[in-house]
Amino acid sequence: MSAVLEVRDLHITYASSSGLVPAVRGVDLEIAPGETLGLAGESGCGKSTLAMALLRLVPPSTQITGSIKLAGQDILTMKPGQLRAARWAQASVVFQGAQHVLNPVRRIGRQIDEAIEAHGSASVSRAGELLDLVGLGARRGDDYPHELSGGQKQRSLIAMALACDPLLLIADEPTTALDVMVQAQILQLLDNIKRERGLSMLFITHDLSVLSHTADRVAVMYAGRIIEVGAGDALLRNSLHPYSKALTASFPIIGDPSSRHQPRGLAGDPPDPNNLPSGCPFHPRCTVAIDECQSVDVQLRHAADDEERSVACVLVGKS
Amino acid sequence: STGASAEGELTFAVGVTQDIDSLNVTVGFLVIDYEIWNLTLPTLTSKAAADFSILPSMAESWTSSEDGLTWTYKLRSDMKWSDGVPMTADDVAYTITRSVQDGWWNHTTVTGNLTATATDAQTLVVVSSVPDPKLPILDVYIVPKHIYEKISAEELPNYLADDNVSGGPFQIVERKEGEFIRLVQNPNWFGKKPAMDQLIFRTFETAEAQYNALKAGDLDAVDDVPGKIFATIMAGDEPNITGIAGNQGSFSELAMNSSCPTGIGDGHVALKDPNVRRAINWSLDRQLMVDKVLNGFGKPAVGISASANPAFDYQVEADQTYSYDPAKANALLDEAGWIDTNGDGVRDKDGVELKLRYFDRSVGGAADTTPFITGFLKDVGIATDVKTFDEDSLAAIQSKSEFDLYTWGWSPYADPDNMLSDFITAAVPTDPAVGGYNDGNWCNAEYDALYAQQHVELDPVKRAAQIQEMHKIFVNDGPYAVLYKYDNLQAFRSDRWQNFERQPAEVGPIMFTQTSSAYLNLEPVSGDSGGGGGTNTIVVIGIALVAAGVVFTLVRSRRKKSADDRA
Amino acid sequence: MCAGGQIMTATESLLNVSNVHVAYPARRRGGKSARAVDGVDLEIRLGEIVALVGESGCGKTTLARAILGLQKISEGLIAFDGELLPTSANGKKAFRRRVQIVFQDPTASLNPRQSVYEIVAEGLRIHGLGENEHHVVKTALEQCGLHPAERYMLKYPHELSGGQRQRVVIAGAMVLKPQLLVADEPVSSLDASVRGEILALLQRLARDENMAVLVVTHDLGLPWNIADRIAVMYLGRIVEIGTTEELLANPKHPYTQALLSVVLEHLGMPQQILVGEMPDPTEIASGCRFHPRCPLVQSGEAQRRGIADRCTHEDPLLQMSGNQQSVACHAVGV
Amino acid sequence: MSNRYVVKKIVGALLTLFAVVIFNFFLFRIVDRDPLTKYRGRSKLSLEQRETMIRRMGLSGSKWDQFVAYIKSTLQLDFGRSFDSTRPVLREITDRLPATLILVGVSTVLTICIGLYIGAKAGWARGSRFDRVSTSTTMVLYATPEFFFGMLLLAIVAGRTGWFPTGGLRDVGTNNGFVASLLDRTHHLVLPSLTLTLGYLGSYSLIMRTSMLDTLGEDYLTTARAKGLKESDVMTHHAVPNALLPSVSAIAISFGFVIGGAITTETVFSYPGLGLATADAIRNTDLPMLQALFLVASAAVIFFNLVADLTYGLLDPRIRHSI
Amino acid sequence: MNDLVPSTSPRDMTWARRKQALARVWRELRHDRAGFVSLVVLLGFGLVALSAPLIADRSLLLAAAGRNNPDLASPSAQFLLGTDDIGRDVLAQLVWGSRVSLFIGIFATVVAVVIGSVVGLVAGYVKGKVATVLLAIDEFFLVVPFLPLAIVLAVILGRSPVTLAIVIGITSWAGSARLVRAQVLTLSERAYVERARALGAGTWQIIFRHVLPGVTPLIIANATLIVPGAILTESTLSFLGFGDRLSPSWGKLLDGAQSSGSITLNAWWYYLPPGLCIIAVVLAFTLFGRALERIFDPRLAGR
Ligand SMILES: Nc1ncnc2c1ncn2[C@@H]1O[C@H](COP(=O)(O)OP(=O)(O)OP(=O)(O)O)[C@@H](O)[C@H]1O
Ligand SMILES: Nc1ncnc2c1ncn2[C@@H]1O[C@H](COP(=O)(O)OP(=O)(O)OP(=O)(O)O)[C@@H](O)[C@H]1O
Ligand SMILES: [Mg+2]
Ligand SMILES: [Mg+2]
Repeated sequence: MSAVLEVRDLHITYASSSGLVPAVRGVDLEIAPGETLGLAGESGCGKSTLAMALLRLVPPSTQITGSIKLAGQDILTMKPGQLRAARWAQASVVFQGAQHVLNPVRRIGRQIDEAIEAHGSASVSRAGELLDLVGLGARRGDDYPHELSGGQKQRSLIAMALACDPLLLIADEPTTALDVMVQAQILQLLDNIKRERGLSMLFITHDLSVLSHTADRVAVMYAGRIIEVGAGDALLRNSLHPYSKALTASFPIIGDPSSRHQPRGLAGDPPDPNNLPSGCPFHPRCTVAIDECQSVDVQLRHAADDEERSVACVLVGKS
Repeated sequence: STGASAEGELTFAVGVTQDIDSLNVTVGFLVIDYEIWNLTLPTLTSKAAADFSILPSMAESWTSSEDGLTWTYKLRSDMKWSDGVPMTADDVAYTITRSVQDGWWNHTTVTGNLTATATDAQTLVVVSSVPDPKLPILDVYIVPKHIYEKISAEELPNYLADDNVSGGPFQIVERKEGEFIRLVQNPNWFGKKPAMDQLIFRTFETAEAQYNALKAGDLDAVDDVPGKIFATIMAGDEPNITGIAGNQGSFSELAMNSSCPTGIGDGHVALKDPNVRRAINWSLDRQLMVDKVLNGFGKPAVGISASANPAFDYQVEADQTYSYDPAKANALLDEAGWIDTNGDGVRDKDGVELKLRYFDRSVGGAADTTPFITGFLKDVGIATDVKTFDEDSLAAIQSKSEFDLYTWGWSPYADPDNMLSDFITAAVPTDPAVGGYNDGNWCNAEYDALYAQQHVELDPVKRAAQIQEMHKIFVNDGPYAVLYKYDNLQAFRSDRWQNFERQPAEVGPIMFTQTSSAYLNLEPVSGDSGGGGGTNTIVVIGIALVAAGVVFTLVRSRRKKSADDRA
Repeated sequence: MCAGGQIMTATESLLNVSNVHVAYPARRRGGKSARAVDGVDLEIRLGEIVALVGESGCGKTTLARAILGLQKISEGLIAFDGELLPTSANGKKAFRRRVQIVFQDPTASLNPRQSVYEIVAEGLRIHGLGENEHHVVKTALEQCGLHPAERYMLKYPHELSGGQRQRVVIAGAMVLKPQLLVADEPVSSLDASVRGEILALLQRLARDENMAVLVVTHDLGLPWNIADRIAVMYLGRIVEIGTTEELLANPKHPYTQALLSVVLEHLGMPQQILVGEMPDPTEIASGCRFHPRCPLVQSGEAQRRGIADRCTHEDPLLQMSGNQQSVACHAVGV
Repeated sequence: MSNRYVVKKIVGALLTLFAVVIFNFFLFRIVDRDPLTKYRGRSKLSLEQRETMIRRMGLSGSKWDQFVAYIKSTLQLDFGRSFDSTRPVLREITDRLPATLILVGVSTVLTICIGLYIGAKAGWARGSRFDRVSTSTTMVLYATPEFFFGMLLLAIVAGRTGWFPTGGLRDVGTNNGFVASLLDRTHHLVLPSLTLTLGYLGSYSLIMRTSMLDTLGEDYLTTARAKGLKESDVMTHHAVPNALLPSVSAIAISFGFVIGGAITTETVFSYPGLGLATADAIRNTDLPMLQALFLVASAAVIFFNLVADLTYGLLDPRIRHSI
Repeated sequence: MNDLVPSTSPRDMTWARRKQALARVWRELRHDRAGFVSLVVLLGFGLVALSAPLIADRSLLLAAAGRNNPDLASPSAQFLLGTDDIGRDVLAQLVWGSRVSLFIGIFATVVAVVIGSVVGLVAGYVKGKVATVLLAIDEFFLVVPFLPLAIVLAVILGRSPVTLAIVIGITSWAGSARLVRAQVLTLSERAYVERARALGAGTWQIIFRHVLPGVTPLIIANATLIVPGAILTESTLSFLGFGDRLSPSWGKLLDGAQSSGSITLNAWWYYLPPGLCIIAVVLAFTLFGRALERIFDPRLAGR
């Protein structure tokens, strides 16, 4: 079966008042049917930009090059009408911060049905059914967003995302603003739905611990690039790129004596996309950097000992 | 258009810039009120438009007793009020008696010293306590007894006079406050029938809007044309419009607080000195103000007009008394001891600056003279502190005599007595709650004596001489700097109406006069069919259609646009 | 228990919170007041790091603010160094030299119009400690890992990264050399990579300056990293408290167990996802406040143990259970 | 919308109105003016007569007595008699109210409809040609005093072409039937209402544009687009309803300015409504009239604000359902 | 940025910051076309107003100045904008009128902003009864129709330019009080204010160090937006006859033009220039104020 999503050499550059911001700088991705890809990285590394670009939802002035094939069709070359048809039907999004993502003056049910109507089908409301599915109860369709709690809003967003039976679910930090317990509820819900419907999912987060049981594969992003990608568990347990290492280390394993009274993290600041360092963008913060790192901008390449694993690091290639 | 209404009724529409304040003859006092009363209330006798000489009206004839104190009037027998109630000597007697009892403002100057009895329906006997030159004209409006006797003295000031009972050539049929008043012919009117069936006075906020309505043909005549525009009419720029600059004695003055010893107030010490007042009179360039403020429609004056009839004016030309002579003003001020000792451009004396509180009337004829006057005064070293007030606030200040200078103006009646009475000592305000008409806060025993004499002088020649003498005292002592007599600028559609009667002859206006007889003599120009309202309606409909079209197109184009999408 | 080489010598207590209640008045007339903190007892000793853990809305921030005197308490006592919190303006001011707070969001905590120098010096100026200001500010900044201090002093908050901002906030608190630092979720708005650095800083400062730290968090990994003791808070009440090792290894309260389970699945604990949303402090259940969500009650376990009735009617007290561990649960010890 | 919200708003409006009433009382007692000047015979009145009249005007007794009397009569809608016409003020006002209601009503409806439409469109298509043209036009409209519009219209449209009357409410002579008189009144209404509309169109459309721009960055618009909605649907179903909310109160507040605009507009066009009455009352310092007119104007604005608050409550479910 | 400034006194730093802030404002203004153009226009008007005595002698305003001139003469070499209804140079009046109009506009704004800021600050910072009362007063002034209120006050207070400015100021502060209060409320919710309180700062220290600096830009931008309203009000009141007859403002000129019939007489040089000046200045102030708003509040960028 061919990939649900196939992204090739994607570059996304924002035109902002302070100049061009290269937010995504050459990303390749694919997601197989039924697969969940976890995308992790620090704030500002371009995760949301990438997600938004998948449905061409970035501001009109943004330059996008490369290709994004969703179910075989290139999103970037579609006409407006085609694009509208592809949105939500091929791929839908569960956004972060349901607070602002729902229109405060429209009923939840309307907002769900609206998506279905936009795609021509269904004169009968399916909102109730979908809300039931996510455990909210059909009656909540008559509520306005402010009448729901954070977790409930997130559930209704999931219901909305399922409205047109998409192939791919893009979840952009769907649990970040939520409390631990609610977060666990939502993750469980997403997991069930994905499994029941055989959905593919792109799961974006900055919290690696969330990915440990959600993602089949994990990609780690840094400064607009993917710097490591591989099978979920393996990557989290044994990351190869120094950045991924630092990232995984900063989530302590409780009970693990090596991290007791030993908080670990990464020195230095995240890079400024306007002013990226030369060579490997991570080298100023890298504890194991060698001279070469300042000049060589390594591309993603297969790691020697794990064929599913690709890493963009000079050292990893060498070892 | 109102030139002719659809039913072929002949309408005469007049534009006015003043709204009626009250139709109640015991309360109202605006010129427009008088105009309506002239048209709806009868008088015992009438006055010739040309020279104000006496004419019969309700009374057909009158005779006087030897001593001139008793007058017997013979009234017409065919008179009826518009509601059909007979109009008799009883109405007249009632009006005179009641007006004295209740102290009706518009009546008592004439009736105050009279007692009247109706010996029968057609005979009226009037007895005066003193010889009275205002008889036999007896110039007051007669009210319908059957209406007024139902209203108590207490209620009367609030009575709106909306009974519409008329004893004049017209009767009121409709009134919209601030908009218009509509009158139609009174079928029971005993005098000459007017040519028009209805008479409309429409109120405009600005003289200009009103003039434009005349030009557009919505009006037949207007009172109060802006001076600049009037000049173009007089220059013949408007073939269908004729302008009449009529003068009936209205004048504007700068009042000075002369601080009469029997009065109250806090007038500036300098103004107690007649020489300072004279100096102020000399400092004014009256001709410039006539040219600039009145656009030449008026003439400089130094004395008041005692009457609408110029025969009662001070018969001395302006340049023989006060002309524009700043040097003379300066000399007088120097002489009076007001000298600019500290070099600040303002004269002073004993540490008191010659700086005068100047109260400026916010509306009315004198409005635009203030910038001129203050300039002239500055030129002779008199500073002013100008505050602008509306008439009523100004009247309150005047009642307290707490001013130095202020601007005001008057329009006299036909008989000079009323105007002259304002300057006697008894008219000086002594209680702010009551006030008084002597707004120069001025008194002069000689003037008082002469006033008393003319008040009872029956010989017109002698009386005229006494009045001249009063003028002389008043002008010489100068509580007023009279500025000018201004013309009433009126215009009418000469393509529609003709035979306008001026009052007084040659110099006077045609409307808003002492008797308003002009309306009775007006004649339509034959063949006139009025202005065209039809075209306007077509324009409206056209515009509505265009607007609808625009909206439709907008909506359409919006629909189309929204079909396209943002990429 | 000694872990990571730290020796718990000082047992002298610095802060004593006993039976503290904070109720926010009802927002609407006729509504109920929110009992955000509802009878908390807590002791913090000199030089120790205590973590206050709990779900969102359970009253952690409210308690932290009450400790600082920024929030009026409606009942109970708070004593610092043996004395009740002062109420006079001067007393408060003096007290605030000794206790400082660091908030969750460093960006919001910094006035965008002040330079780093001014921000750090502000405490000194307020307390009239102007002498040698420059030196003190510099030392504080460098102590907090901003080397060389001169490079940062003239910057404005927007010119700094998130981690640097939080360091500036901490430096601003450290200039006053407080004995107690309250850190309200000091890393939750920061990137994962920066988190460790800030935590290490807090730990170092506590050790070097012998400063007690109360760190508020909803993340159980944090105390494992730095805290000596953990207090677990549920709906305005501390339901379990103990040393980090003891409590994390052997959580006794069902709520603690559930919390731990959702982050610790890889340790083989079955996930116990509590149903329902964030509890509401205006509607605190009778009996044990946790009973409506308690897995023991829901699974019938409580019934079996014969405590179900107590769970719904009797408010459990915090009772010693183990070495230094206290739990407020009827099921414990039964 | 809960009753509590409605009641709260109504009570608030009544309180404000009451404050105006009190304010009115004190304000107008400061003016030093003889209430009897209009009664020209005042100098001939006896002191007793004067006192009777002054008492009847509610101007006698201690300030407190005056205040009580004033409140009583105001509550009975008795505003005394006009110093100027001596007619009861209430009658003066009821006579002129319809003209102003029509003028302000027509203009307000036009201003709101056109203004909101332009503003919404311009804000939505920020930077487009429509936006540039309409925004610069509305800015100029905003900067122009409405009476200057009136003067220009008078000079150009009425004066030069004669297509429209230069003033008044209607032609008095025409009494020929309902349709003709309706047309006639409309004809007289065109320029004044155009003036008032143009005068306030600017601010309304700028307000709407601004709140439209505020919503542009909102995430729910991205959601709507992501769902595959047409741009026009995104605008009408998502952007506009949200942008309307802040506009409603801003518009209600600027309604006060429209009331002010009616004063100058009616003056320029001699349109005999309450605005013209205000101008006249100013000229004559007709205090009872001014007092009542001020009260009426305030009441109108307060009422409009109340309506706006209630509309807001209807438009915004956050208010409709809570509180 | 300037990493290498070693040790500086706090005052130097404050200065440096102010200079930097000003420089930033200037830089952004330079790039904001509408804002920059309107600033130039405003400076132009300001210059004209200030140098009025150099452009036209004050005596040209005297009523008698038109003594030897034709009335309502159309523009010519001698009278660039013709003469008014009493023969005076319209240009001279326009130039001096700019003084009165700008003075009233700005002075009224100062009054409004001072009242508005104080009320807003107090109502925002102090809670309880005082705030309730202030808010009620604010609500009152916000709701009560502005022009009728101004008229009523003008009737009572009189007609000089100063009282007119005060009247306008008194009637237009309510909006800025709201704005300031809202800003103060959000500011005092900010964590940095709480931080200052935790550091031991008193109310006044917080107001002066944190709240006031935070609201100042807003106040400035808002003030710039009050000026046009004040100028419009001045012209309206003058047009209704409230102006001071002896100091010619633009509104007064329009009143003069209207009452002397210059519209009917097609004397456009009398009524157009003051009207256009009002539009230009109001527009410029509005655009400038909006530009300042954009600069001070980056969220509004792109308006
Ligand atoms: N509309 C925009 N215009 C200009 N720059 C933008 C825009 N949106 C985002 N950026 C920049 O692009 C970069 C990537 O942003 P993005 O939102 O994709 O990051 P992210 O990885 O999702 O971060 P986070 O975890 O904070 O959501 C950031 O540096 C951001 O500042
Ligand atoms: N000012 C306030 N007025 C009324 N209720 C409040 C107020 N502040 C907080 N609350 C309520 O008190 C409860 C406790 O709030 P608090 O901020 O202390 O929780 P928290 O544990 O810090 O939560 P979080 O993890 O979300 O910061 C919450 O339910 C909250 O809604
Ligand atoms: Mg993101
Ligand atoms: Mg908190």
